[in-house]
Amino acid sequence: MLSEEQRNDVLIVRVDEKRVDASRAPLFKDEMTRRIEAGHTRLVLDLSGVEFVDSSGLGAIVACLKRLGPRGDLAIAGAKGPVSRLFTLTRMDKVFRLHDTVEAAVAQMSS
Amino acid sequence: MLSEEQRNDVLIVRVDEKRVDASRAPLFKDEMTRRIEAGHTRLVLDLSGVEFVDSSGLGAIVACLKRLGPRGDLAIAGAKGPVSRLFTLTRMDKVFRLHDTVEAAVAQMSS
Amino acid sequence: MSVGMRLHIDSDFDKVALLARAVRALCAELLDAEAADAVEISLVEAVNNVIEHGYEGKPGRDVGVEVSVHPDRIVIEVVDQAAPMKSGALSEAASEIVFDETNIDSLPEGGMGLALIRMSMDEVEYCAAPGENRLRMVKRIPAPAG
Amino acid sequence: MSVGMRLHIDSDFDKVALLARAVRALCAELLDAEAADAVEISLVEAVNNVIEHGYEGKPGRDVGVEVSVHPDRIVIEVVDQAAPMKSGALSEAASEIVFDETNIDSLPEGGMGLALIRMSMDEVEYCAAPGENRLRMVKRIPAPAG
Ligand SMILES: Nc1ncnc2c1ncn2[C@@H]1O[C@H](COP(=O)(O)OP(=O)(O)O)[C@@H](O)[C@H]1O
Ligand SMILES: Nc1ncnc2c1ncn2[C@@H]1O[C@H](COP(=O)(O)OP(=O)(O)O)[C@@H](O)[C@H]1O
Repeated sequence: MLSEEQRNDVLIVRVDEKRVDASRAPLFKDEMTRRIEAGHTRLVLDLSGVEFVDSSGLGAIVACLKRLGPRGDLAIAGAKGPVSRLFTLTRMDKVFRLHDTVEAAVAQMSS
Repeated sequence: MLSEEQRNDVLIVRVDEKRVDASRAPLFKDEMTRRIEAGHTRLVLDLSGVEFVDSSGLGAIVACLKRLGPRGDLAIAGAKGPVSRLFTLTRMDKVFRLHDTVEAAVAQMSS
Repeated sequence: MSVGMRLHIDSDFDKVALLARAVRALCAELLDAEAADAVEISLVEAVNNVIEHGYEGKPGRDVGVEVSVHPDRIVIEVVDQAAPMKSGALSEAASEIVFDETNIDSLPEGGMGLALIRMSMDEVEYCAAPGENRLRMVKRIPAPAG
Repeated sequence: MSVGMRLHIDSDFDKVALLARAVRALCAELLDAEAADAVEISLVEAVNNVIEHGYEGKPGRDVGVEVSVHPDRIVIEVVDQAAPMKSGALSEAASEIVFDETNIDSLPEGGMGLALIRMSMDEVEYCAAPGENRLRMVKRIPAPAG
């Protein structure tokens, strides 16, 4: 469900599913956790291919942020209409930086 | 459900419903019959706003043709994807002339 | 592996469009527009038949539609508790619509529903069990190109 | 005048997306994208809750969704036959999601579903009757401009 690309010290993780809902959130969390445990600390989560996230998907993203700990960094790129609205509605846009593009997220993270 | 416009001796009847199905076919037939009985003999049926017709809608169109009788003329304009496919599938494209636009239908009828 | 859902309406022609829209949405990602059109017309004709012939136009009776999505096909079953269609009606229905197009008075105004279903779907099967009839229609999902 | 239909799935998270797609299709012509999103997230959260909490994740149980379309509103009712939600849970659920964003460890990983529903719908009401629970959610259809 995920594909990845390393750019310098930033790992870009792209979600290849249209929906990150209760049926997918556990697998998403496992696959993200595996990457975090492998030592990646700066991640951009590319949600540009995702059309829908529910509270369990959002909860899994929050779990990843906690797992990363204080020295880690997790930015969101490409969240569209309903996905970006979920971040706003839950006030998680105060916690995660939302970027329109992966490039913008990587640039901000590298600076 | 219908709106109309007279151009010379041709009456253009536009269907203002997205679906002409079993719930709408009786009313459609009544409203068309009223116009035919009022003396209109050359009609263009504009289906460009219609997204779906079922066999009862098609049957109502055939009923109008019969009602018009041998001296009448009924052409179809603007039938889109599924609507034009229904005419083909039922071979009713051999009975009705299908035109892309109202203008083409009127031009052909006037010539 | 398949996933499925059931949809129900009362026997009311005004509600058939809701079924059609919902089922079409379930097909949208799996079928191209032409195949989705084929499913939609078949569903509508089958449900119309149940309301008109099965329930003889009486309101307040249940019409069920079971949709199951398999990797290679979509199966649509229309389920009713009406008197069954007379046996053989489906197989006797023409699989093509034939008429003399030069004789306007002979053109069909009805009787095209079952033929449309047979022309539009890949498999069609009717089972009348005591208390429940089931018209099963299958549309194959084309394998992805390449 | 209203028209309505019922949709059913088994208590299986894999099937919730089918419900969502079908219900969204029913809303598509009546609501703008933002309002349709609001209905979709509310429906999904409500159905997830029934599967996770009501049926405790057990498969093979029925989750029903009744959709009725009125001129001025869409009513979505999620119906289950599980043990009911404890009384007051809905009204006690925050109607806003509150946390200290500077304290990462305190961020919620769950418990946002009911709040999302309350924020997204115009009316929300829960009725637990013997044998059947019903979460009723209403979204108003804006009057056409002009
Ligand atoms: N669900 C049904 N229950 C009983 N009879 C049916 C049913 N569906 C079809 N029939 C019979 O088969 C005939 C042909 O149906 P169809 O091809 O759909 O055309 P139409 O409905 O326009 O008559 C109907 O006239 C009816 O006698
Ligand atoms: N359908 C239900 N049946 C039983 N309990 C429920 C139901 N829906 C919600 N609850 C209870 O309300 C709590 C809050 O639900 P919610 O806000 O959706 O968050 P979450 O599901 O993530 O816990 C749940 O943890 C559960 O205890």
